[in-house]
Parts: sequence; C-alpha cells; structure tokens
Amino acid sequence: MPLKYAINPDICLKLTKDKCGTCEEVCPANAIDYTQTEEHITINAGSIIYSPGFTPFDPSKFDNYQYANFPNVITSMEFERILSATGPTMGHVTTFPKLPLNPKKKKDKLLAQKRKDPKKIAWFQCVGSRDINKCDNPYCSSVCCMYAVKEAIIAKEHAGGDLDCSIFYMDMRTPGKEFEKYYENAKDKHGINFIRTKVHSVTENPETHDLNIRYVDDFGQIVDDTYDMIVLSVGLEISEETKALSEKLGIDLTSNGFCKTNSFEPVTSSRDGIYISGVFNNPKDIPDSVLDASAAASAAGDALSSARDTLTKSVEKIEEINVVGERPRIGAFICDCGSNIKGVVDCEAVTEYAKTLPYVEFADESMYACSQDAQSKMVDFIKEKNLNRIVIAACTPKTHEPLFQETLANSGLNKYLFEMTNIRNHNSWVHKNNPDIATQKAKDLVRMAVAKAALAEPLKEEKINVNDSVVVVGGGLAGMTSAKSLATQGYSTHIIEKNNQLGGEAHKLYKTAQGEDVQTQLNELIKEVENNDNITVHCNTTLESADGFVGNFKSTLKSDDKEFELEYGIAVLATGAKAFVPDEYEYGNDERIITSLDLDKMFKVNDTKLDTINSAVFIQCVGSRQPDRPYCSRVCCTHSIDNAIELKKRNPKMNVFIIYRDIRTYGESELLYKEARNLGVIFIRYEVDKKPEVTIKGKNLFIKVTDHVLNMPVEIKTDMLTLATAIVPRKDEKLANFFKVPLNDEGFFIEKHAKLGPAEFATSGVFLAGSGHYPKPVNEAITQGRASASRALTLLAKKDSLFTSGIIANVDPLKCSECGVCVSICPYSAPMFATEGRFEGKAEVNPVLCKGCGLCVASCRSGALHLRGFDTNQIFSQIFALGEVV
Amino acid sequence: MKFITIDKKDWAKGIEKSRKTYQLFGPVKDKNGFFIKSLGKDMLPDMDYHDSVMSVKSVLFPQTENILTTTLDEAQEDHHIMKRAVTDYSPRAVLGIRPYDAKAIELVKLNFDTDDYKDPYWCDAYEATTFVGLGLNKPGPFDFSSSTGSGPFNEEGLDVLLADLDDKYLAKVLTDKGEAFIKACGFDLIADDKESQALFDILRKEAEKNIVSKISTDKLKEKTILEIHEAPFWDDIAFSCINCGTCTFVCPTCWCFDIQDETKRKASTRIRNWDTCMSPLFTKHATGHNPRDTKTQRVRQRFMHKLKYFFDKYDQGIMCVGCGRCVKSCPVNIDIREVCNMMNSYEKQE
Amino acid sequence: MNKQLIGSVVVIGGGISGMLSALDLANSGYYVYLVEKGPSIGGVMAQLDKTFPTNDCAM
Amino acid sequence: MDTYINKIRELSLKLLKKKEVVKVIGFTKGTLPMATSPIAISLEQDVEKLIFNSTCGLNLANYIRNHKGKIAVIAKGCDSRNIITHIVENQIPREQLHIIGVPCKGMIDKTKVASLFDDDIIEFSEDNDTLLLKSSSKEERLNKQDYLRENCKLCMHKNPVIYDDLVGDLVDEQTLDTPYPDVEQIENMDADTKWQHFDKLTKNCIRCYACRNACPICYCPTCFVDESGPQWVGKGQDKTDVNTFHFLRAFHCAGRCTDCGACVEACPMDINVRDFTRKLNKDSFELFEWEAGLDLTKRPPLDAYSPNDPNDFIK
Repeated sequence: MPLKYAINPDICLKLTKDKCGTCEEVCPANAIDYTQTEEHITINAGSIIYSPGFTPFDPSKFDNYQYANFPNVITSMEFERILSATGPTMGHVTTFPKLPLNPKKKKDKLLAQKRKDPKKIAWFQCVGSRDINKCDNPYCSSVCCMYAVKEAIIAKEHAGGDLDCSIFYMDMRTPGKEFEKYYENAKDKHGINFIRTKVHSVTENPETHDLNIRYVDDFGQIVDDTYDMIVLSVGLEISEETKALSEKLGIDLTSNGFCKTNSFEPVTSSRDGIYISGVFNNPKDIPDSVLDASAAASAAGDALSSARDTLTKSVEKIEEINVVGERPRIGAFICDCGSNIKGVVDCEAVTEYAKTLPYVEFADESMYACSQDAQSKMVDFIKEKNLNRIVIAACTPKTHEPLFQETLANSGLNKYLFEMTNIRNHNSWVHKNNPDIATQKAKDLVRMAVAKAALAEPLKEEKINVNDSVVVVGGGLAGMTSAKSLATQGYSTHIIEKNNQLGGEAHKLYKTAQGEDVQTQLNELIKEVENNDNITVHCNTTLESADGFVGNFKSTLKSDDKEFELEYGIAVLATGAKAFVPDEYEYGNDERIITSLDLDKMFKVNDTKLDTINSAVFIQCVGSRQPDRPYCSRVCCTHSIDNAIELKKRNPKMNVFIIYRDIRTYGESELLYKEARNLGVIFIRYEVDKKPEVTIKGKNLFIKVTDHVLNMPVEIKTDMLTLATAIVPRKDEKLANFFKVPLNDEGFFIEKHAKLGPAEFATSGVFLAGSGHYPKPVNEAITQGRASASRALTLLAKKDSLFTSGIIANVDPLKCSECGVCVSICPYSAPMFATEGRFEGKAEVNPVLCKGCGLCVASCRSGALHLRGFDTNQIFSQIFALGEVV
Repeated sequence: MKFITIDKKDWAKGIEKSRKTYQLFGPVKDKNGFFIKSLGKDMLPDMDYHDSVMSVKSVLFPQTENILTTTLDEAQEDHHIMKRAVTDYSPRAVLGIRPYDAKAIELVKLNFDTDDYKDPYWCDAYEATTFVGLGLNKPGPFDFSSSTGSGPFNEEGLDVLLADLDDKYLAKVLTDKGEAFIKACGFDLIADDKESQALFDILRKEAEKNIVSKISTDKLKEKTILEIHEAPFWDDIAFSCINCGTCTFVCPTCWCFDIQDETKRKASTRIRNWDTCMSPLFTKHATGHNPRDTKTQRVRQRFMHKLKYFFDKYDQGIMCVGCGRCVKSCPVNIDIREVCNMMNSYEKQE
Repeated sequence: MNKQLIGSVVVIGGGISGMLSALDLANSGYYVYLVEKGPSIGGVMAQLDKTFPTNDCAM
Repeated sequence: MDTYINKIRELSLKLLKKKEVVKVIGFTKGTLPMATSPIAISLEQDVEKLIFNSTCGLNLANYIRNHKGKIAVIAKGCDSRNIITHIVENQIPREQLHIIGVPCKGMIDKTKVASLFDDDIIEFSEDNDTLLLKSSSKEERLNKQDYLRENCKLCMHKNPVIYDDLVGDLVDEQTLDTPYPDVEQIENMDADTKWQHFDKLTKNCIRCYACRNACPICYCPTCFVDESGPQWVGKGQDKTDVNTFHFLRAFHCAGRCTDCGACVEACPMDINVRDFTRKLNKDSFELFEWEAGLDLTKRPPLDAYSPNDPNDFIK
C-alpha cells in the first residue's frame, strides 16, 4: 500500500516498447514523467542515521499452516489491510479476502463468489518468531501479541459481537505501557479466547474451504476445531537487502541481522558516525521506534554540535497587511482532492455556488489545493483580487491547516484570516453513494465556513522568551543521558538529584541483558556528567516548587535546608521508579528469601554465600499483573533469566527453577531464555489465582507449586528464593502538579501521546525519560533519555521564533463577575485575577499559558470569556448559515 | 347621558350577541389571580373579581407587539422593505375593567396620542376599543385611587360604566362607542336618569368610605426637580430594591417600550416590548456608558417620572391611579404611597 | 583531527523512525537528507489500521 | 420570634456601637401585613427597625456585595450557605463579614395563605407555631407547619452553616429519605406530560426577572438575557424565548443553588421557578455528592474538572 504510485520500469510498455502512455494522458496532475532515469547523487553529510526497518516474515515456506495454498490463511499484515477502511474490502471482514487474485482465472472467480462473513477466526502467534525449526528466527518479534489482540478486537467491532476470535499463543507478551490492561479487556470485555498452545497442523475442507486445526490443549487433550479464517501473526525480519547494505556500511550485526549496539549507547552502531533506529535496532513497537528516532537524532546531533545551524536556511518573513476595518473580501478555494472529492461532489457547482455567497469576491476550484503550484496560484489570487479572508473546502485541517496558513502568511495575510472546511472526510468519503446529497452538503459547509470567515479577525501570537537552560529532575541513567546530550549541544543544564550521588537505581544492578557490567559503565557516565562544564549537578536537592511555563520556569530548590531559586526554560522529568517491597511469599521472614536486586548485589560483591547454594528458585510477577497493580513490570523476566544463567554458570549442578506466568523476554532477549533452558533451568508456570506457596519448615525452605505439564503439585526444597518484584512508580503527585502533567492510575507519568509523543508531556516545555514513564531496562532508559533531549532541543532551537497560538481565550473585563470559575477550571493556570490597574480583581488570561481549549469560555456564566478565532458571533453566524437553505 | 338596566339573567345572552360585532376581553381567573384576557368562544367575563393581577393596558399595548415586518429573501421584489405588520383592529370591547385602569388609559393616551405624534399602533387599537367599566363597590385596603384623581366610580376613559346591583347591572352609557356596544348587546331597558345617577352617587360615596389609604400630592408641584432629586432618602428607598421590573410591568400607566429586530430564517420582524426603567439596559448607551448606572438612580427615576416630571409636564396630576398593584407585587415591598408622601413632605434642610 | 564538521545528516529509511529522526534534526539546526527507496514515505505504520493500545488510527 | 428580634437588635447595637461594623443588613417591617423588606442599618438608634419573622423569605446574601467596610448580616440557614458561595466565588472576603446566624424555623408560603381569602389580608401576626390572619371579611388561625414554603418543608440546613453570633439555640435538622420528591414526580412524567408541565409553569411569565434579581447567585454584571452581541435570547414574549431564559438561568445555578426559595418568593406571577433549579440540585447531589454552600474550601462541581467526574451520560 504505497501512498503514491510508481512505474515499474521493467513492465511499463511506454518505457520498454514506447507504446501505451495512457497514464500520462489520464493523470490530472501531470505527475507522469517518462524521462526520469536513475541518478547518482553524492551527498556530503556529517552523520548517517540508518533506519531501514523490517520486512514482515513470509510464511509461504511454512508447510504446516499452508499459507501458500489455502485462501483463508492470511498474514496479519493482510488482515490489517482488511480492517482498514481504505483497504481492499473497505474494512469489511470477509473470507477469501485476497481473491480473485487473477480475475481471469475461473477458479479464483468461483472461490471469490463463496465469500462469506466469517464466524470464527484464529490467530496463530509466533509465526516466524521464536522458532528455529521452521525458520531461523530465534528472537521474539515483540509486537505480534499486541497486534493480534488489537486485530481480534477490531475484527469483532467490524463484524459484530458474535464473531468468535481465538488467539493461539505460547506466552502472551504484553509488557508495554497500558498493554496488560488492553489484554485483560480483550479477555474480559471483548470475549477474545486465548488458547495457550502451538497448533500442530491445518487442513482444509476442499468444499467449503473451512480450516480444520488440531492442537493439544492445556490439559493434554487433543482438540480438533474448525475456523473460517486463520491469521498468521508473522514476525519481523531484517531483509537481505538491509543486511547487505549494513555490510557495505561496515556495521556489525547480531546473528539475527539486527544491529549490534551497546546498552549504554543503544542507537550507535559499531561504525563511527552511523546511528541506527527502529526495528533494525531490535524488534520493537511504534513508541519504542519513535524513541529510537529521537535518540538517534540526539546522538547524531551530539557528534555534530559544533556545526549546528551552519547549513540550515531560515524562511523570509513577509510583512503583514493590515485588514482591520476592511470589508471582508473572501476568496473561496474548492479542492477536488483528485477524485477523492470530485468523484462524489460536483465541485464545479460548489465553486459556482460559493461565488454567490455574501462577501465572496472570488472562488476557484483546484485539483489539489495543497500542491505547490495551487499554493503559488493562491498567493497570486490573494494579491491580485486583494482578498482579505480565505476559505478552503478540502480535507482535514488537522493535517493541512498549517500548510494553507503558511500560504496566507506568504501573501501577507494574518494566518487566522482563514477558515477550512472538510468536504472530504466529513462528506465525500461518507456520502459516497449519495453524490447529490454530498454536493448539497458541500455547499452547506462552504456557506457556513464563509459565514464564519467573514467575521475572522487577525490574531496576534505572543512571542515567548525562552530561557535556554534546562533542569533535569532525577540523576539516574535517563536523566544523566538527557543532560549529557543537552549539555553537549551547548545548553546549560542542571541535574536535581535527591540522593547524595548520581546514578539512581542503576547502582543496584549487576549486568545488562547483553552482558555488560553496569557499574563500570555507570561510573564512567557519572564522571562524564560531573566533568561536563555545561552541567551543574545538585545532589541532596529537592524541587520545592515550579511556576511558569515553557521557556520561563522558576523553581525553589532545597538543599540541606538551604533554599535557592533557579530559572530555566525546559524541564525533563526523569524521576525513575523503585522496586516494590513484597508483602507475600514469606519475604522478610527468612534471609534466604531475597529480591532480584538483592541477588544482583550478591553477584556484585561476589558474596561467598553463593558458593553454598545448590538450589535456587525464582518467582516471577511478584506484585505485577495482579488486580492491585495490573501492569507488567517489563524487565523482570529477562532479569531473572539472566541471573539464573549466572547461577548456572557459576555452578552448573545447581537446580534452578523459574516459576512464571508468561515469559516475556521480548526481542533478542528471547535468546537468553533459550540459553537458560539449554543450561537446564526449569520453568514452571503458575496462574495468578494459584500462586506458589512458600513455607519455612525448620531449616528448610519449601516452595509448593502446581506443575503445568504434570498438572500436579510439586514441592521444591531450595536454598534461595528470589522474588522478581514489581517496579513501582514514585507517584510524585507534587511534581506532577508543579508542571501540570498527569499521572495514570498506577502513578506513571502520562506522556503527550502513547505512540508519537513518548518522551514529552502535553505541557509544553516539559519532557519525560526513564522509568517514571514505565519500567524499562538500561538501554531503553538511556534511549528515552536521549530522546527527551532531542525533543527538548527542537524547542530550544526555536528559541527566537517561539510564539503562542493566536487562538487563545481573552477576557472582557466589563462583563467579568470575578467569580473565579475560569481560574479554578483551567488545567494550565492561564486565567488569573488582575492584581493592579483599572480592572483589578477581574480575570485576565496569560496568553503564553493558554492552550485555547475553551474550557474557561464554556464555563464562564457571565459571558466575559471569549475564544479568539472561535468567538460566539462566529459560531452563531455559522449556525445561522446552516439554517439557511441553498 | 343614558342609563340602562341589565338583568343579570340577560347578561350572558347580550354578551353573546355582541360577539357578532366585537371581540371581547374581560377578567378571567388563572392560577391565583385574575387577568384581563381575550374571551374565547363560550367564555364569559368573571365579573365577581376584585382586581386583576395585570392591568388592562396590554389590550392596547401588548407586552410584545409586531410593528413592522419584511423579508430578507432577495427573490422577493419587496425584500428589505419594512412594512407595517398586519394587526387586527376590528372592534373590540373590554368588559368589567376597574375605573382606575380606565383613568390610566387616559394618562397613557397623553403619551401615545399627541398633537405632535400619534402612535399608530396604540391609536388604532384605542380607536377600535370600547371600554366597559365596572364600579368598585368595595375597594380593598390598599386602594388609594381617590387621592390620585380616580376613584371607584370614576368615569374617565370609560365608554360604559356598570354598577353592580346584586341581581342586575345598572349601565351608565358615557359615549357613542358605549352606546353602540349596548345596542349590539341588545340591552334596551332604559332606566330613569335622575334616579340612576342618584344611585351611582350613593354607591360611589359608600365605596369611597372603604378607601382608607391615601397619598398627599399637594406640595409636589411647588418643589423644584433638583430639590427632590437631591433629597437624602433615595439611597434608603433603593436599598432593598432588586431592580426587577415587576412594578413597571403591573403598572397601568407605565408606557415605556424597547424596539428589537428579530430575524427568523428570511422573515424579519420589528417588535416592541415593554421596557422597564428598573433595568440597567434601559439607558445604556451603545458606547457602554450608562447615565443611570446605579440602582438608586434607577429607583429615583421611576418615582420622579411618575410623581414629578409627569406632573410638571402635563398638569394632569401624577402618573399613578392608585390601584396599589405595585405595592402588592413588589418582592421587597417598596411602597409608592410612602415614597410619594416622603417627596411631598420633603423640606430641604438648610 | 579538527576536520571541519558538516552540519548535515543523511537519514536512510522513511518509516516512522526515520521520519521522526529527520524532523528532530531539521528542527534543531541540522540539514537533513531523507532517503527512501520506495515511492513514498510512511513505512509499515502507514499500512496499519489502528494502533495498540489506544486504537488510534495509524494514519 | 420576639427573642430572636431582641437578640438581633442587641447584637446589632453592640456591633455598631463598638464600630466593628459600618452597617447591619437585616429585615424591617413592611407596609403590608405579610411583607418585610431588607434594610441596612448604620445608625444605633435605627436598630429598633430590625425585625425577624416567618415572612423574611428573601435571601440577604443578595445584599452583601459591593459595600465599603465591614458589614454584619442576618443569616438563616440558606442565607449562610449563599454567603459561603459568595466567599468561595470571590464576591466578598470572609473578613469583611460579621454573620449573625438565625436558626431558622421555616418561612411561610404567602401565596398559599393569601389564597384562603377572597379579599386582601389586613392583619398578620404569629405566636410560635400559630399564624393569625385577618381580612375585612374573616379571621383565620393557622398552624404554621401547614403553610411552610415548599423549600422550607424539604430544608435540611435550617441552621446557619457559618456564623459569628447566634440569636438562639440551634434547631433540630430533619433528615429526609427522599429529599427530592418534587423532582422525582416530574422525572417520572412521560415526555409529553413533562413538556406540558413546564409549558404551563412559565405560561404567565412577564419576564420581569424578579426571580433572577432576587437570586444571590445571579450577580453577573451583564446577564445573558441582556446581552446583545450575540443576542442569546429573544426579548419578546415568544414562548421559546421565555423558556430559554428559565432553562439557561437554571443551568447557571447548577451546583450553586441552595434552594433558598427567594426566586419563588419574588415572582409576581407565582411561578414555581424551583422546578428548574431543583432538578440540577438533585443531579449535583447524586452525581457529585454535592450540596451548595456547605464548604468554604470547595468550589462547586461544575467549576472544577476531575478525571473521576461521573461520565455515565457518555453513551
């Protein structure tokens, strides 16, 4: 599904035989150019970021699932397209979705006629992942469990509630933020079946093409079942092409083709100057790829900081024309969006209609209003016709408004003298089958937009003065990394650490999952940070207050009973998380019962007690994934397995048991899991309602658990019990309040956007890194540290061009009743009472803090608050315009 | 002058008969009080009422009245041209109104029907209306109409005055309009002029005996406007006022109105609504400035207008007919009788 | 040593990760070349319907 | 009542004498038998004008804004709750107020009493729970409890919530299993009946705005009905406009109304305006466990946003 079409030069008749040429004729945008040939360009650049992505695993070679032969066995990527409204079935879930592959083939056509709405769909997990028998992909692809759950839920939404969805899996791996809840909801609320097994084989009923599967269930019984469709949850692979280019670039790969990195420089390849990000780094989902992206930018930028701003150009600003007091002269531009709108709506009629509307001086239809040439034409029209308000009827303002506003600015108009109405998403797309009504509605929408635009006023954006120093709260790995990057790129940075030394929880760790010694690297990082001239470290210091807004924060800090103030422009919250102190499994009643971090400490100091142990047990999910703490702590499976391997290596004869619920060694950590099993570590599964029981009988320590294979209780006598305890957030409500940032139910910070804004907050100028966001291992904490720095840098780089939005609330003091609703209700503290002047006591809005959400406007009973750009008279005129008939 | 005796047994029949020519209005009970309303088919005026909550002024001067209309539809030839709203001015008769309300109409007339300007809406309605009054045999304890130039059997403003004589009405026909109405009803039992007038006089004297409430207006005229305007009692009078418009809305003599344009779809109407000097909007300028910005200024304006400016301008006494409605309706019991007496007896302290 | 650094970066791959790297760098003062072998940028994410766990539209 | 009056006068005199306050806001006798009128007393000799009885149905919180210097105010339970609302909504600082609390025994429904007579009442007096009324045609002795205002019958906060002085012992508060029987009755109507109910309710409204102006929480400098740009509501007697005024006003009172009954008391057309506001009081109570004017530290529920706010209405 490329968003743009391209010509395949091997097949194109025009290029091969100089015939046809139809595409050039029919393309309304004149985008076809047969003369284009391959060009070689040499670019000199300071750094390279290599982000080649992945290819979905091709299951054709799997004979047991018969993907290549059975039409109703499809891949998850294919299913993703089926669910999509813009996909081949327009979101309709149906069998034989891929048919007819060839409309001329009779067999395909016949099969396509057999299409029906499926009643039962199965997902097979780990296709092309965690598998060395059928393919050579021993790693976990990290994302398939999540997308399978999502696809099952959406499929039910599309197909209706009685669709039976079953997911066949080995371990359900949902270790990301809010993922476990989604998984629980899939089970409880959406009724998705989760069946823990590996399906042996699939056969097809040759008549109906229904699919029969056979598997062994939890109780060892063989089960035969029939499904209408099977979705193969295919894993992520690094393509041969990527591997080849990597070799050319001279960067080291792991045995699976992923880039080899160090946990402490997780986006840096083995070759100097080449940084990597995304799945190429390790199988990962979108938010982690997004973090990688920013982290790689930070790493690449760090290396080039002295050359910053040498090659970038700045845009020339055009003097704004004063239109205040002028009669509105509206230009209306109707976009065809190719056939997207014009295919349904009679755009010509809409354009003609627009010309008849009050104040409309000019109306024009264009094929693609957003195209470069349409934009420059628009500038000409504005100047030529002396237009002072612009209405654009096209697609969604969410994506295109800034573009059009820039065009306004380029022609000297204030960018708020503009109104956009969506005749595509809200109209042509939804009224596809009713072109007449769609045209009518387009006219209505244009009329309303014109009515509003006529009352548009130029709005002023306030300049924000940015103090370019940064405060990083928390001196752990994430905080130090963030500070280091910001300092390297030239910004004065303060680290506020409440303990007496930098390093945070990392001091308690022994090794990373990749085997690096944590303490050596940590001490090196601390030294680097302490020696950096741009970083001021404040240990034993706490933040007592924070006032202000982006670019202008002010805090009181307290250090050893001394208070001092700090002014800064940017804050990074990297306050981390801590280990849960267990209240079960006899913890605290026997010194042999310890936590994962206790065991790390023993390794670190090479505790002699370790030599006396012959049996060790780990219990997983202590305090995690249970009703009172419903999230997965992400790191504990890998951590325990790593420690189990360490024990086995020290004493191969030692009996090591890991009692777990799902093993969640995502990505290449799966290799550790495999290694542990090879070394003889015994894994026993338990259910949350049947937790292992720990008893201390005299000198002996016993753990009773029901073996999931034998389905019988077993009792293990052990010399040491390690509890893999949850990671719990600090739930720092005070801090959250200072910066007006939200906490989720568990107490983790809520980022700006779960997918696209994982290292920043909705509050402008405040960024996020480390386990305060969600539990994470060393490399991920460092990645997020870098990512937060990169995000902060984009803001700091705009230092001189940072403006508020023009769409903000303002107060009419004569109408203000001083009741304070606005002050109370604003989440950003923008309204306040004037403390001096003629309107002392009345509310006023700080334009820099206001986000234009309109909460105060809607709440003001006295009608004193107005939202600029959406003033009441504008909305009224729109409503009245709606009531008029064409 | 002509007197007619109407047997109450014939009353309903006569009224019914008049409907051929007249639309009828009269007192009707609604919730806890009486209102002068249009009498629908088969509805009779409830002549046993004591007093109506609202006065009769709305028959000539409705609270909301369409005065001009136009269309904004440019397809119509006469779009945007204001035309007088179509109103029914066919003959109508209001039955059973109290004499003080009739007197009030005469006061209101001073405003709407002058040599300089005749308000067409009010004048046309006035022209079309016949007022059939009902003398008040037993005025209530808060009626002070005798000291305002009106009284329980005052004839001013009426076309017919009825006296309730238990089993019959004695009608005093005062004008041609009145005569026409009586004729339309078919009431033709002529009573003796002298006897009848004597009866009216007795009834009036009896009724006036009941009037215990009085105001003094004798010295109002001789005081200067500024003197009363600057009197110290206004703040105290105004303190409890909540600036609602109740007093002005129930008042039979308050005539102020506000004009509004309302547009619904393509139809535009210019309406006039009762206004009230109690509202801050009453004098608010387009600039936002308000010369009567405080409550005290507004309260003072109301009383000065009624009891001083009107008095001075028209020389027709005060702009109050003593019905007592404002006294009873005021949520905070501001009493025009007290205020009038305060103004009348106020002597500037040197 | 002390070779003059070049203030530009080549980003190879126009998927979500490559695009965001490019944006961050461009917005913080570096010239960026974004190289993509396909005819459009967007990568695999552009092919997804909704995203986990918020069910936001991937487009 | 006489003990209340004596105490009110005594306290007022003391406050004025010691110059602790510049004026005392209370009630004085009216010119009609069942009328009382708010008054501000600033001279010591005028304290004798202060009275208190079962007809003091207006809310004196409506009179405490925009004064210079410290003032004393007589406050029944509901008045005190509106005083709290005023303090919370920045209309007056607590320090500027001396609150003389009156444990309230309920106010009488004057319309209901008057409806017993065909003519005007000329005398009214009360003796504990007995009301004595006289017109020119008859006399009535009534049990006060039978003639309480509807809001007083359902009142659960007769005692002042905050006060600096009390004029008598606190009275027993009632607890009600169904505090909103009137609202429930309307809620149970089908849509048509409900529509008819409200249509009939506002039928005689003359838009004098006495309900709004008697209401202590209607203190906006410009009420939305007086707004001309935009004009939210037409100004005529069009039924839609009349009802819009009542609906919107009620919404503006949501979570702030103490059900003091001043609106109904002031209405010259006997419209039970509380039918609008009570529903919102009930919703505030059920959704937010909120009753207005009980807490100096909390803003009304609609003035604040919490992620835990009930959102069952989102279907």
